[in-house]
Amino acid sequence: MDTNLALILVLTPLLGFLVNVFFGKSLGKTVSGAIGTIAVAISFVVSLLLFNQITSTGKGIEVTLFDWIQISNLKINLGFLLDQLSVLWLLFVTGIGSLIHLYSISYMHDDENMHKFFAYLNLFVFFMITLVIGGNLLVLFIGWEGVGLCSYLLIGFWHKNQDYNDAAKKAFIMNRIGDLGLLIGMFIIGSMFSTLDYATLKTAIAGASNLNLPLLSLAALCLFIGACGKSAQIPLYTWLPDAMAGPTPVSALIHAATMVTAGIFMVTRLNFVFDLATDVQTVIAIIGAITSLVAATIGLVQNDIKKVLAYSTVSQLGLMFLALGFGAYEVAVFHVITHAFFKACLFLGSGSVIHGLHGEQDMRNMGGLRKAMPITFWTMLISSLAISGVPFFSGFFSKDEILLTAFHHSIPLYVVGSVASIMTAFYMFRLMFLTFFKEFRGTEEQKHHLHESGSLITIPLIILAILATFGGLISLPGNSWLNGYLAPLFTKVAGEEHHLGTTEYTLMGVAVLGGLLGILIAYIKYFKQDNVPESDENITGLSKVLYNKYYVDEVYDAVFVAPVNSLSKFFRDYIETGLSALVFGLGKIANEIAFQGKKLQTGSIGLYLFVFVLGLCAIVSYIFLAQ
Amino acid sequence: MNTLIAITGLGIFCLLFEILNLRKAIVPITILGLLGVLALNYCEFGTEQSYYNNMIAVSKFSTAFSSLFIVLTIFLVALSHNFYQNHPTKISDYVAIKVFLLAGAVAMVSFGNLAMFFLGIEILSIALYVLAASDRLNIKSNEAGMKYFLMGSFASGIILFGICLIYGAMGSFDISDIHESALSAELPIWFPIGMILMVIGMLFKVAAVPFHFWAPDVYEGSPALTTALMSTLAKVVAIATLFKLIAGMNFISSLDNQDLLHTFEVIVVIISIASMSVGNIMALRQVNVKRMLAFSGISHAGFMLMTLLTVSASAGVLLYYTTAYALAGIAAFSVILYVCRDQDNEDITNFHGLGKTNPLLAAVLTASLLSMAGIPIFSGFFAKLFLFNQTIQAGYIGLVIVAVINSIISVGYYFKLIIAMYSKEPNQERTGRPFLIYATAVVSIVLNIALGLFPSLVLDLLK
Amino acid sequence: MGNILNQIGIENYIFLSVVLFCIGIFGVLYRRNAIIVFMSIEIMLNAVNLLFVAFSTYHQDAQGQVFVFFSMAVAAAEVAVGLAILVSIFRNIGSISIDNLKNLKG
Amino acid sequence: MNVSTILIILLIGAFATYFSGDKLASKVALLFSLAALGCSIVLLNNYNAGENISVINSWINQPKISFALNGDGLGLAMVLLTAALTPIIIFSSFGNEYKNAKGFYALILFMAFAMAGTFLAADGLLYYIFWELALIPIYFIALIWGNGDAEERRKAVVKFFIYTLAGSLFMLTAFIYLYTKAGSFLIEDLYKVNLSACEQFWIFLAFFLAYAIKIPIIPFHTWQANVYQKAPTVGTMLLSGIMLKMGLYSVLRWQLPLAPIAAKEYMYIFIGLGIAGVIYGSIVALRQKDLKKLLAYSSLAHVGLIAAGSYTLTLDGFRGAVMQMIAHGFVVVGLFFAAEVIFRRYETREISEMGGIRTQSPKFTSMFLILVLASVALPSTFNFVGEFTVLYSLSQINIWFAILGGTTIILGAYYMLRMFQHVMLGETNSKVFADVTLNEGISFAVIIAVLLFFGFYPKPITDLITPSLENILQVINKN
Repeated sequence: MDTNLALILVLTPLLGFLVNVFFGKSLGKTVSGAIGTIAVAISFVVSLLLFNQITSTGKGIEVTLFDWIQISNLKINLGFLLDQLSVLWLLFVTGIGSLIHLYSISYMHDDENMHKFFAYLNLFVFFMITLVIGGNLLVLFIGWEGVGLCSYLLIGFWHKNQDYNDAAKKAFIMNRIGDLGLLIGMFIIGSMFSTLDYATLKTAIAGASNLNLPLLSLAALCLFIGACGKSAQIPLYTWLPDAMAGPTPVSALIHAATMVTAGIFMVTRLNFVFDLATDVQTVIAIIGAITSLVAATIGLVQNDIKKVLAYSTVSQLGLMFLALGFGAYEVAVFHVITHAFFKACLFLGSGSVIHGLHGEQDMRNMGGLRKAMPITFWTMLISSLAISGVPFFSGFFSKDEILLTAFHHSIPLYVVGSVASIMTAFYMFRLMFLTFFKEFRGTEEQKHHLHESGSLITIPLIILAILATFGGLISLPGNSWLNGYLAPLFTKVAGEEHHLGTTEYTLMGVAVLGGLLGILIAYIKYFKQDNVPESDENITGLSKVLYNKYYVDEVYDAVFVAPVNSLSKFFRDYIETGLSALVFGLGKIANEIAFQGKKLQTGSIGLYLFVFVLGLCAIVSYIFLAQ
Repeated sequence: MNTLIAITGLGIFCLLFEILNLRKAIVPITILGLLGVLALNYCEFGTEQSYYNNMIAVSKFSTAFSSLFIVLTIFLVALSHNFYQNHPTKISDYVAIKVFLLAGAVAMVSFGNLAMFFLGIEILSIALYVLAASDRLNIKSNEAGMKYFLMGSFASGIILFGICLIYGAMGSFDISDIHESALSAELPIWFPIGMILMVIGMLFKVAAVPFHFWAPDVYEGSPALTTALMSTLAKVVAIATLFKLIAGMNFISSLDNQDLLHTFEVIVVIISIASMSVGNIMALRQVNVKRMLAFSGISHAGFMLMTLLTVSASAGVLLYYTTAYALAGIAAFSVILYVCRDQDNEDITNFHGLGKTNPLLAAVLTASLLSMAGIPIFSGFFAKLFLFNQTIQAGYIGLVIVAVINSIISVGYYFKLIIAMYSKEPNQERTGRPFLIYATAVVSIVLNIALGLFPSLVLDLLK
Repeated sequence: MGNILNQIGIENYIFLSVVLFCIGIFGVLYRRNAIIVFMSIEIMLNAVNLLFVAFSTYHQDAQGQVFVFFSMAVAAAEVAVGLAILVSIFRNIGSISIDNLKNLKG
Repeated sequence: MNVSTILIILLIGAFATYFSGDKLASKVALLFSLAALGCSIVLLNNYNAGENISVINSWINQPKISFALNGDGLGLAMVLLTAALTPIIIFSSFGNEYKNAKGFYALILFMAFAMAGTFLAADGLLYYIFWELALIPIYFIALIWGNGDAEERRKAVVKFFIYTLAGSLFMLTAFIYLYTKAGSFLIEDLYKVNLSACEQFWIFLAFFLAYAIKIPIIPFHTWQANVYQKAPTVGTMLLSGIMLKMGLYSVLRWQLPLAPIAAKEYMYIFIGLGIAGVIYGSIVALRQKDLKKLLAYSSLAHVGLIAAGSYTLTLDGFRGAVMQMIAHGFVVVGLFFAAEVIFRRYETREISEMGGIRTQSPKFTSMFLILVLASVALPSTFNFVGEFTVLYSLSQINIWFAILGGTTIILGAYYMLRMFQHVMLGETNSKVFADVTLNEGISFAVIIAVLLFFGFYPKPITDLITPSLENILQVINKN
């Protein structure tokens, strides 16, 4: 029964993919879209059933299909583990997934390759599910690389534009750098405990006496590198903003809600490993904090609506890692969920805007859309409030939890985190004001095409907005349903329940004030004085540095890519030719000797006889000497 | 013995046919006669006896090699049918000379007395002088003949001197006497000297460095058929005789007594290394196929000389090697004869595009070259294999490695020809399918491959 | 008969013929006229013949002398062939100097 | 019924093809290759049923050489690879016209015969003979039916032949030396000889020369790229798909067990060489202008990893190596075929002249993409299984080997995707790209199916090869 459920869960998206790949074109756009959506919806239903079962029974379901890879000291089988964590993830992956599918039906309707788009989306969901429910690290790795592949395909969906293809390639390769880390981590763990199964691993570690902690921490570090790749943390974050080249639903689904959270998932999944590697945890916390700050600062000055959201995503992910670093997994998970809601909503909103403006993404050419597209405006407003941590919206609770934890562990990181969230509030409302208020700054004919998007687009927006509002309820401070739900996963007592004391309240207050402050600044700067960011060339000073993302891409290019390429040229032009010249050289030498030798063969009998006699004398005298 | 008589008789018959104006019949009848002789020889195989107070001593060794010579002669005679079409009046002489030459060859491997040996070698050489110069009006042929004659007779002089010294030391020309007394304690230094002189004379005949200079010039200058004869029959005879001399006179052990053995082995090793290296390297830059094969012949001589290091064991190996080499040579030359029959030279350019115009012969030539290069399933490979095996067992691993390197070099020029045949455009029409040439080519190469598949046939003859 | 050899040791015969042989060799090496080269070769052979005879006396055994006849016969035959070749060369290039025979080389 | 049947079928097939004439040649060849495939599958069943399918007849008594074919799991797996790829390769060539087709296809079958023989031979000399025989056909295929400037080609091919021959002749010397010790060329007798460390070192070196050139391991690879580029695609497929595997297989079967001490002693050096090959090959591949050359270097990188795996002397290493051999065999054939498919339409191999094919032929694009992903070892392809196992074994030796070797998954992705982007993506190409024909489609489909199936379920292969690999390990660790 469980096996069948699991298989249905996994295989329906795959089925949808296959159908769309092979028959999509002939089926026509609407049908293929419907198929794609339904496939995911079914998985969503199944996940609901499973969720139901888990909550009732309270323990996970293990499904083993068959042996996969045999290695002398560890046997890896293709199996699934459906426990609280994976089912939770399933819920919002498939749930938001189906919403976004729905959205895409209308959003992508003008694209001739719509069936392909849905095929890829389904494939993505398939791999994402595999990633989530994999029973061991290697099955997770299938999904891990699979989603990477899908994001490659979807970022480069408009494949005629080589820049998009470059972005896609960049995403894939950066992920692969992380994946190598993940692999190495697996190797170490495999050789230490000779298993990659979560369950067995957990017991093994629990039971293990005199663990080789340094080695284990090394493994943890490698795994974290993998997480950095997937979840766009420093130093591997630069692919995510470029990934915005893909269609907006993709950005919403893959690069905001689901795939990028895989890193957090993996770390949470292996919490028992990370708990032992405390110094790695510190690293994680620091990297998370820095990432959130850096990304936020960059986000301040971006003018491409999607870029802003992308950097906000990076910074939010940073906050989640901050939480992970302190071992507050449930907090991180909480933020993952709320973030999924409002960020998906924001992306879809921006998508609706872009749709309305026929592909215009620069906020400097927007404005005053409030009246034209009210639903989009309101939903996005709600989400912005949520992300800025305005009280009683979902974001408020989750972000607050994180900051609390940070405060309890290290003040500096707490400060960094708070600054980041203030900035978040600022740039989000900068976005809101520039997009929806004042007068429209676009061209005339854009202006008179302005319209609210169709229902297929607005419905998901509304649903997500609602979730973004009330999502916080699943883990109210004080009595958190989520913590209780996730408790079985964690070795230590699930996150120290902050009894709400004065410090907590003051911190909350500070956070709220910070958020409001950010909003206020934005309001003054872009509503009162209504100044519009300058066009690229006359951006100067610090903002120029920020606008160019601290020139990180350029640096990477100069430090890694360029050298490899020039090395490759060098090898090709010198080493290769040199080596083959060496081989040919031997032949040439022989030929040269032959050429000289020919001169010896003068054809004169006298010489021949002379040599003859010489040889004769040599031999005979040799005999005599030997005597 | 009967073989020898029969052969001589056959030669005389050939001359008679000329008188009786049966030129047409000469080639077929000679071939039939030789086949008969072969059968006769086969009957003698295994019988150990000596005739005319041990002038001729028939042994397995002699009969085995004689049969090889006869087979080769059959091929050569078969080829001469087309080769001498243009001057039919001469054909009987040429065929007769070949047959007499065969008689000399047989005498050389089955001598029981140095006198017989000397006569044999002279019969062979004189016949060769004549054949080399046989194209009277062609200056090249004359020159070849002259060179060969001068150096050949010089070499015979040396050999004769060697014989003389041996006689002086032993007081007898009889092999078996020498064989016994070679082991006696105090021998005058003349004996090894004389022996060495004879060896040098024979080394000249097998064209080993530094006595090889004549070979390329003479091969190039002589008529193609004669070249074929020299590079196959003559070479094989010479090396076989050399082997028999050293084995028959118990030379090795007598040297051992006078602790000269090491010296001798050093000499052999040096000469064989020198021969194969010089032969292979010099062949790289040759454009004339006959000349190229001359050098390849020199290198093969170097390989064959390796057998002298393990005289006691390697008679069979030598037989196998010579057979493989000679058969490949016959096949190659029959193709050369076909391709260059109305060309005035044998340059590689004549072979361009043979693969297209004449796939069968191209395949044959390719096969024979691969065999010479020592590529598996062709008997050439096994020949090398057995030789190396023999030599490594005797502990000369260094020599074998040099030999291996040489075989690598040799591929260089063998493949020059193959490439010319397959990857260049044909530059001339090739008409006519002369039956005898085709037959010779195919039969010899088939024999070669058959030996490759069943080496034991030949290898175990001299057990 | 043997007493002669007692008076003049066999070694002297050997030296004599070796000397003759070497003369022959040098003749072959240094003379360019084919005829003279032939003659030098003849000298070599005859040196050997002389030695043969000496040895046969030394050993009191006739084989050596018989052998001399063989070698003479052979030498005659050789020279016959040689001269024939020489004639045809002379017909073709009108000279008998072996220095003109350098077309085949390389 | 024993393993010699396959050889007989292929040999007869070669002659039958030659005499069937240019019209029928391709069909006949395909027929016989399929027959061989069927035969090998039957043999596989018999083997799994525990039947003895080996052959041993004495051939030459002095020196003692026997006609011995050994049908164990490893050999059988490689023969299956050969027998499976040959029909695909032949079938893939149906789109082209060859002059003197009968010779062409006959040579292909003959080569398959020789290679199968190499995988089966259980007698040192027999093995050597097959090893050399395999060289002749590819030489002629590349020389006569190759492409590019004739003079260049001649140089490349002759270099290839002499170079490989040079290596193998040293191997022959080593074999003869071993024979003088063992008194027989039979593999088990050779396994029995006990050599001093010094002797082993030289033996090992001699074998290494032969295999390093054939595989090729850097710095002995200089023949590879040129020959791959000049040879007709069928030849390239045969070379890269099967012939390279001869070398890798021989490392496992002959080199390591015959010189175990040396193998253990110098393990690190040779692993290092293999990994150097991985990195070097990947980096050189980055900047190749010619599609086939790029693929050549990519396969240099992959075989480097395989070799490194074999030299770890661990069961995982061996197993991973063999699986990777098979996987790589299929994927590289597929990739070269893709190159050929493009060449048939665009008459060029210059990457710069391609691009924008995706809009014209989505089908081909997807198939090509899958192959590309397989070659960069995306999980759920067979290549991943192999690569993972190899890397794991390397990590057991020394984690740095795994890290350095693992760079292949980054660099590999880099050059392959770069290639894919410039070949397939971008603005629609001005030149027309006709969609893949049914024949081409079938070839691709088969390859992809194999890769994906074993990617999820490699168990059959693992079970097949493991016992014989364990035996080899026993021989290696006997002293």
